[in-house]
Formats: sequence, C-alpha cells, structure tokens
Amino acid sequence: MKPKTPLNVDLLRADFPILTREIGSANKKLIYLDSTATAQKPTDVIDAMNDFYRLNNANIHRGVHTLAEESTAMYESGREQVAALINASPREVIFTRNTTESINLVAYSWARTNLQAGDLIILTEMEHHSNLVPWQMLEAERGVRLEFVPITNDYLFDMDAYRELLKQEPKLVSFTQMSNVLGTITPAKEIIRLAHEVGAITLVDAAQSVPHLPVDVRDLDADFMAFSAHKMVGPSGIGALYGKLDLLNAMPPFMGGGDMIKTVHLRSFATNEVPYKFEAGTPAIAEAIGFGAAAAYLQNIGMDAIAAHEQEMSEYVLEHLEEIPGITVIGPSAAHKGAVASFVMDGVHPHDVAQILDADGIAVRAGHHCAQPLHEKCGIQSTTRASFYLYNTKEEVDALVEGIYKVKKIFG
Amino acid sequence: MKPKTPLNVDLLRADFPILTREIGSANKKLIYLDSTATAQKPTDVIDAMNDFYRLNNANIHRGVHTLAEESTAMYESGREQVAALINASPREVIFTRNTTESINLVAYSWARTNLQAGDLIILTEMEHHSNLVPWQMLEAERGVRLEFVPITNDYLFDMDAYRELLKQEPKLVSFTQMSNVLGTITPAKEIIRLAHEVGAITLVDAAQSVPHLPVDVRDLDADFMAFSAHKMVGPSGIGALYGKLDLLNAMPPFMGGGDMIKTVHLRSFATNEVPYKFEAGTPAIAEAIGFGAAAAYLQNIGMDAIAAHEQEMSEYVLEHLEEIPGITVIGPSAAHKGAVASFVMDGVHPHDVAQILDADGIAVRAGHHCAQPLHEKCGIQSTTRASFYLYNTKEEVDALVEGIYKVKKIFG
Amino acid sequence: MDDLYREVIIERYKTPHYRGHLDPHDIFFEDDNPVCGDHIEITVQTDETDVVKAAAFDGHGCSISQASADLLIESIHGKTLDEVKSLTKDDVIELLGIDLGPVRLKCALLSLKVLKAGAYGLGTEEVSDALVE
Amino acid sequence: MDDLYREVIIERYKTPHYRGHLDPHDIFFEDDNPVCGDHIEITVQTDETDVVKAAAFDGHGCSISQASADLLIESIHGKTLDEVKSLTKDDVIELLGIDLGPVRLKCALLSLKVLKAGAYGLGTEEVSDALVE
Ligand SMILES: Cc1ncc(COP(=O)(O)O)c(C=O)c1O
Ligand SMILES: Cc1ncc(COP(=O)(O)O)c(C=O)c1O
Repeated sequence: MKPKTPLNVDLLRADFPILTREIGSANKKLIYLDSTATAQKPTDVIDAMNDFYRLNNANIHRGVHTLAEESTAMYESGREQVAALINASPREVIFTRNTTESINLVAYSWARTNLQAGDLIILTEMEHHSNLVPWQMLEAERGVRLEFVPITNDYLFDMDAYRELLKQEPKLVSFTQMSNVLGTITPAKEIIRLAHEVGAITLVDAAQSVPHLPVDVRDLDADFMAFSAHKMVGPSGIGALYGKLDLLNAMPPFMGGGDMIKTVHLRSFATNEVPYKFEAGTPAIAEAIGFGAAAAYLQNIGMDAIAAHEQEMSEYVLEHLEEIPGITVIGPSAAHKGAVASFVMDGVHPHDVAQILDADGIAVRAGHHCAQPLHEKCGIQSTTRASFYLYNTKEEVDALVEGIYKVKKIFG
Repeated sequence: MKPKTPLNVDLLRADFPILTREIGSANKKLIYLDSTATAQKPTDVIDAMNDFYRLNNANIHRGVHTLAEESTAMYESGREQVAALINASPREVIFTRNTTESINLVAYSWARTNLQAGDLIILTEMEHHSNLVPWQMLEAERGVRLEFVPITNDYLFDMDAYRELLKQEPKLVSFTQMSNVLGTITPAKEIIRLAHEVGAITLVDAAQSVPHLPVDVRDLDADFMAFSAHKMVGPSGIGALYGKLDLLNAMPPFMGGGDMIKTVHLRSFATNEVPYKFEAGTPAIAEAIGFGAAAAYLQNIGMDAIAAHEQEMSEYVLEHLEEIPGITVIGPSAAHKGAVASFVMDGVHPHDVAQILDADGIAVRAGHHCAQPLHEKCGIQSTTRASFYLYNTKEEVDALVEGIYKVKKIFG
Repeated sequence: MDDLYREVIIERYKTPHYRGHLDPHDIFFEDDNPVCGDHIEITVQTDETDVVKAAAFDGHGCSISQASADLLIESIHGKTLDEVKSLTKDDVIELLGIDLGPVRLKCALLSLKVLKAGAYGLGTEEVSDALVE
Repeated sequence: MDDLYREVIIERYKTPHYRGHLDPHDIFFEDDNPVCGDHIEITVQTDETDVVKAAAFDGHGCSISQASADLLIESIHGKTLDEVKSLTKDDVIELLGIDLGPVRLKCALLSLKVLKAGAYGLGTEEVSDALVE
C-alpha cells in the first residue's frame, strides 16, 4: 500500500520543538527512540492548548457566556476530529484519561453487567498490563475465566490456538492490535470476525495501532476500541474509548457526578445521553482540544504515509541490529510488525544499555514495558526497546547502532 | 484573620493573559465572574506545561533516559507542591481527573470494600451532583442508606440535625466544605470531629474550598479530601484525592493497568505502593506539572490573602445585588460564605440574564450548577451565579450591577 | 444583543400563543434540558390523514426555549406527521432568526427534540440529540 | 557517562564480592523493582549483640542495582542492627559516588530497601519507599 505522498521527514521534524533539544553536559542532539512509551508533540498540538488557556478557557456544556460557548464548541470539535481519524461517529467516542481507563470502563460498566461467574474472556499472551490487570481483578471479584491466545514461535498471534479457544464460547475477546514490545501486528479484522461468529464482544487495545496505522472501526467491526492521545502526538491526560452505540446505550454509567446526568434528585438520578453518560465531572477540556489537533495533524499527513515510513524504518533497524554480535531482537520479521525493536544484549542489563545510550543523547526504554508476562514467556527479565515514529530517520538508527557498540566496549 | 500582604489585584491580573480578552462584536473587555465553574490560568501554569512539551516530555517512572528522568522528577515535584498546599505528605496525594473521579475512587475502592447493605452514609442537601450520584449508585447497587443534613433557613449546615443523624452511627460522612451555589462554608473541622466520635470516616468535597481558603488536612483531621486543579488556576484534566495513609494502604486498587502494579503474571498481580496503586496507566503528566505550578502560585500569593480579598468582594457584591429590586440572592450572609452570589430575578430566566450580561463581556453562569436537589429544596429551577476569585475587582461588581439593570430594561 | 433578543423572542416569551395542554391528544412527549433543568412538553392532535389539527406546548425555561417552542408549534399546524418528522435544526434556527452557540442551541432545540420524539413515538430512553442534528 | 559508570560499579557488577545466600541466617528479605522486574534478596547473620557477622545478596538487575547491593552489603559488616536501620539514601549515594535521577535511584536503593525491611522485620506488604527517603 503505497501512500500518495511519502513523508518529508526533514520538513515535519521542524514541527516538533523538542527535537532540537540537547542532552547532557556534552550537548548531544536528542535522538528520541521512545515513541511507543509516549510520542513527542508538534507545535500545532502544543499551541492549540496554549491558545485555549490564553483566549477561550471556560467550563463546558453548562455556560451560555461567550467563553463557555467557545470552549464547548472546541471540546466537541476535538471529539469530531478524533472520531474522524478512526471513522467513528462522535457520539461513539468517550473521552477517558488513557487507554487504561478506557479498558477499565468496559470492565466496570459492560463486563460487570454482562458477565457471570464462569464466563470466558479471551486475552493474548502479549497484552500490556492495562489489558490484563482489569480482567484479573474481574476474575478475582466475579469468577470469570481468563484464557490466553499464545504467541507462535515467530512471535505472531496463534490463530489455530485462537480457533480452538473460541470453541469454549467466550463472551469477550480483548486483544492488542499491536504489541508494544514485539511490535507484532495482529489480524484484528479476522480476530473480530471469528469472535462475532461465536457471539463474543470484542475490545481492541489500539494504544499502539491508532498512532501508527490506518484504523477504521467500521471496517474492523470492532465493538470497543481503546487508545491514548499521548502515544499519537497528542497531550497527556486524555484517551478515548470507542464503542458501538447500541452497546454504549445499554451500559450503566461508570462514574457518577456532574455532566453525566440528565436530572438529579436527592434520592435518584437519570443519566445523560452517550457519550456524556460516561464523562462524569469536568472533563479534560484543553486536552480534548489538543487530542483533536493531534488527530487532525496525523490525518493531514496521512496514516498510510506514516505506516509506510515506519515499515521502512522497521526493516532498516532490524537489518542493522541483527548484524551486531550478542544482540537478539525479540519479535517477528519486519513484515509483521510496527517500528518497534526490543532486544537483549549478552551480559548487559537493559538499564545499562539505555543509560549509556543516553549519554549520547539516544533515548530508548529499558524494562518490561508493562508486559511482564510476555517477558516471562520469552524467558527474559527485560529488554531494551527502540521505537520509531513519523519523525525518526535512518541516521538515527545508525547512531543507535554505533551507541550499542559503545555499550559493548564498556561492558566488554 | 488579616493576611500579611493584601492582594495587589491590579498587579496579579497581569499574570492572567485571558483577562485582556475582548468579547463579541462590540469588543467588550472580559469580566470573568465564573471562577466557581473553572478558574482562569496564570502564565506560570500555562508556561510550565508548554515548556514541558517543548523541552522535557517523556513517559515517567519507567525510563532511564534524560527526558524520562526529568519528566518523572517534574511530575513528582508537582505532587509535592500540591501536597504542600494542603499540608499533606506527597504519598497521600493521588492524582485523578477531577473532584468527581476522586469521590468515585473512594466510592468504588473504599466504600465497596467497607460498607454493607444497611450501612448509613450522611451527605448534605447542598451537595454537588459529584458528591451525590456516586452514593446513589452505591445505594442502588449495595443497599447502603443515604441521609441528608438539611440546610437551615439561613442556608447554613444544620448542626443540630447533623447531631441527630449521627446517632444512627453512619459509616461515612461526605460533605462539601463550600457550596458552589450558596457559597456556604461548612464547619468542616467540627463536622469531622463529631463524625470521628461515632467512628465514621469522612470525605471532604474541597472542590470549592482548596482554591479559595487556607485548607490544612492535618488540622481538619480529614480522612479523604477531593479537589480539582481547574478550579484553582490549574489545568483541566487533573484533580487530587487526599487520603490518610493507613486508609489508602488498606484499600484495593480502583483501576488496573500499568504503573499501579509491582509485578504481573498471566494469572496474578501484586499492587504497587500508594499513591501509584491508584494511578493506573500513563497519568496526566503535563497536567500534574501545571497543577504543581498552580499550587505554588497560590501558596506564593498566600491563601490567607486570597481569602481576605474574596471576603471583601463577597460583602461588596451582596450589598449591591440586594439593593436591586426584583433580585433575590440565594445563600447566607457574607460572613458565612465564599465569594459566590447566586440569584434569581423576577420574571427573567437565568439563561437570559447570562446572555444579556455576556453582550457586555460579563461571564456569569446560569443553570442549576450541578446542584439540582439544592435548587429543588429552595423551590427554584435555576439561578444566575456570579463568582469571584483573586483577580476580580469591585469595578467588575459595579459592571455586573449595571448589566443587571440592563436586563431588567429589556425584559421590563 | 439586539440580534439575539429580537423582539419576537421576547414577545413570544412573555405572551406565548400556543401555551397549553391539549386533551385528548394523539401525541404527547416531554423532556428536560440537563444543562439547566428547562422542561418542555408538547401535545398534538392530528386528523385521520395524519395532519396536525392542533398543537400546544407547556413547560418552563429561558426566552429562547419558550419562544422557539411557541414558534415551532405555530409552524406545524397543517403539516403532516411525516413533515414534522423531517424538521431539522435549521428550521428552528430560521424560525428564531438568530445565531446561537452550542449551549444556547440546546435551549432552542429542546422543543424540536420533544416534538420529533413524540412524532416518532419514541420511549423516554430513546430520545437523543441525534433527532435534531 | 564516565561519571556514571565508575570502574568500581562495572567491576562489582561483573564480579561481586558478596553474592550468595547464607544459611542459616537471622534476617532474610526480598523485593522487586516494579519498573524493570529487578530482584534483590539479602541474608544476614548477626551475633548475640545484634552485630552483623556476615551478609550476602542475590538477585538480578542492572549494574547500578547489583553494584550498590554489593557495596552496601560490604559496608554493613560489623555494624549493629540499629546502625543498619538508620542507613539512608545518602549512604548509598556516597557508596556509589555518582549522581542519579529518580528512576535510576530506585535501582540503587532497592538493596537498601530490602535490607532495612529485613532489619525491621517487616512483612511483604509493609515495605515502602518511605524506608529509603
Ligand atoms: C462543590 C463541588 N464539588 C464537586 C465539583 C466537581 O468538580 P469537577 O467537575 O472538577 O469534578 C464541583 C465543581 O463544579 C463543585 O463545585
Ligand atoms: C499496547 C498498549 N496497551 C495499553 C497501553 C496503556 O496506555 P496508557 O498508559 O496510555 O493507558 C500501552 C502503553 O504503554 C500499550 O502500549
């Protein structure tokens, strides 16, 4: 899938003020290879929030003065921009704090209403803690059962094992569309189609997919989808839950408070319409505006073009990392993954790798990346992870490779 | 209680860029009398977040590179600044989205663990929906009982009725320290002392008190306290729950996910320490930094000085509003209230009052202000509310009064 | 302001032409604006060909909500139910003849929402802003 | 970088002096760093006057966590339990001789946290960063 306009990375780097940052006493130019943890923000996004606070700030939905009308319109247009990015209707997009809260919302509101003891939830072995712990909590509280689709030897979603598990008639299949460690892209559309065949509801953890791939909730036919603004050039403090309207309408509220109600009496209340029913209290207003600006920024560049650039980066980095003696990259071949390279290095702990790279201005992440069970499965404690986004270049990969050789020398 | 330095309002107004905003086609200077809904932000706060995104942005707690170390330190120092404002230890301050989530956290984690069917929760008739609906939900789900401390004829917390209710041995007393409609300041310390005598836990809805009054959790001996950054010159998208350490330690987590765990296996997890146990997923990082800047800004000016200025404003506005024929202010005398003036006007709906004032650049709020039961109690549908903060002046009150006379003329 | 408070709005607010409650009626619906607690109910009588013979509204709220209800009710006399169902936001804006932000727009559209919910025969839980978008 | 990776740290990481597990022991404790899954356990033998006779650590982790554990264990030989209990963050920083940000500091302080939790006889649920602040 060739994008119409390939990215002009040099040009778009100028949109990200932090990329001129210098690191450490040696003033090394920042090489930011940690976008899977959180992405950097373009001026468009930063200024949208800045301007809001300087010009328009007011509380929303409840005020008739000019600032309140402006703020309400800006907040809702943020929702429209986010909805447009995933081809949803704005009404189906609930603002949350992050992917984690989106998943917990489904666990509290949908699952606690619809699941009974013994009901089966299917997850995968490569889930982020955020798509694991909420279900473990539900298991402990309600006695639902959890089963895990394994990963194959080449780090892919095990479709055969999944088909076997489906025979047990799960009520929910909740899975990541892209692993934040392996980079593995799962066949979401097929997973959802098969889940629907046995009547299961599906939740897509799209924390890593919406920022990096074209994602269309209608085409996928996803029931729920969770993602975070901060991983897609948007602000911290806001995320989204997409849900099919019928499902959302039928769900009880999660948190109670202002804005999620239609009427309140001392001893009763009636809930507001979706999506407001799930947005209790003053929402993240500036953040919704920034989230909208982020979605518009990405859509303007084109998710196809971004995905193609990352595919190229992914091939390049895998090729070069795998050449280094003593380095093992954990994950599938470039054809099946996003631009995430997690690796182990013989005899050197990832923290030490990351620390030494940092001295050259190279920011990578070290640890279990909130996917401890996946690391256990792979028989390792932790990995060093370099991840790439629209603003990364091949020169930065070269610097990474050079840095790794330095690590080897120090710990040699 | 005379503050050491009275506010220099003219000087500090320059800290708030929005105050130079002009409204409408007639370019009227903004007169912002809606701080009870949300406060305006000083440059300190806006720039702290702006600079963070331009210079330091990274995900926290899990990275060893320079940006991650900086971001972690800045996030935690935000927590320290917020804790300092209320005289808490940083460990006792959990970041949430807003007051509403803080209260829901207590309702889900503490109350669902500690309360049984039949257990009594005491609230008041002047609660915001956020301190009402979570308990109504719990009543519906668990069969707890709710009782309400009435307000007296002069709009004060009815201490006698409260003492009576305490005989029923409530498990929880959850109440507002300042009503967002009446402005009534409740005797929080005494309410808490009496609750503790019968063994009840206390939750203070401090959404309106922390921004406007000196508040000391140790002095109050509060068990839980909830407040929002956006009402105290801080950003949207973040709030805080204070809790006594022993209580927080004993509570189960609320949401599950990254950061709130110590270890995760496929089929089990162990929770992280307080406060992280309650901060699942990537938190509102920039917002915590902005929240810290807001707390520091207020503390630097001095909460005593702010409270004294508002007291003066309150007296001034009540005096002048009550002189206007056909205007009734709903609330206690200035001695017992914050700088909030909610009023009804014979024959004119609050929306129309607000709309006509807006044409003169005056921003007030109209509606039930998320306190519908209180309005029912007072026998009214809705009110127009003018509220005041550190940046408001007597000239602005004069403009309000003039504006109200205009409304009378139009609807006369 | 002069724009917003066109004389007809203040006039209809003070002395509405169609305030009341029709009994018997073929259509009844009521709803609230969660923002301010404003309330509108409508009653409609139709003939055997589903043409509106008579209609009325009741409730309380601001001048925009009450005036728009009054003007809206006036406009549907003689219309078929299908015509009523196809009324849009723009029709109400045209009746009022003023520009409104998203919050005030909710005031203006409450009566249309209630009217269309009634015309479609929806249940209380089914009414949604989608009716007036 | 030279500052951070002082030779002693790399050396102690590669060939620690006090890695092991003492049996019998008077004190045992273990804990993880939630950030990276690093693990430290310590075993301590004391004499009848509560003076540390022997101590060892085991576990896995980065050079900072392992070297600081090794240096810390070395430093407590001959100390009383009361002295062990009063060790602070600053003592570990001094042993390492480098500056650390808040995240790396957690690596460095894991062994102190484990050691003090053991010295105080805490339960697994009671261990907290407060021990090393
Ligand atoms: C007294 C009171 N409690 C709770 C809230 C809810 O605050 P938030 O919307 O920030 O959650 C408010 C704000 O409107 C309030 O005034
Ligand atoms: C696959 C995946 N799921 C969920 C999350 C959690 O996202 P957040 O921390 O924004 O809630 C992440 C981010 O680390 C992720 O990579």
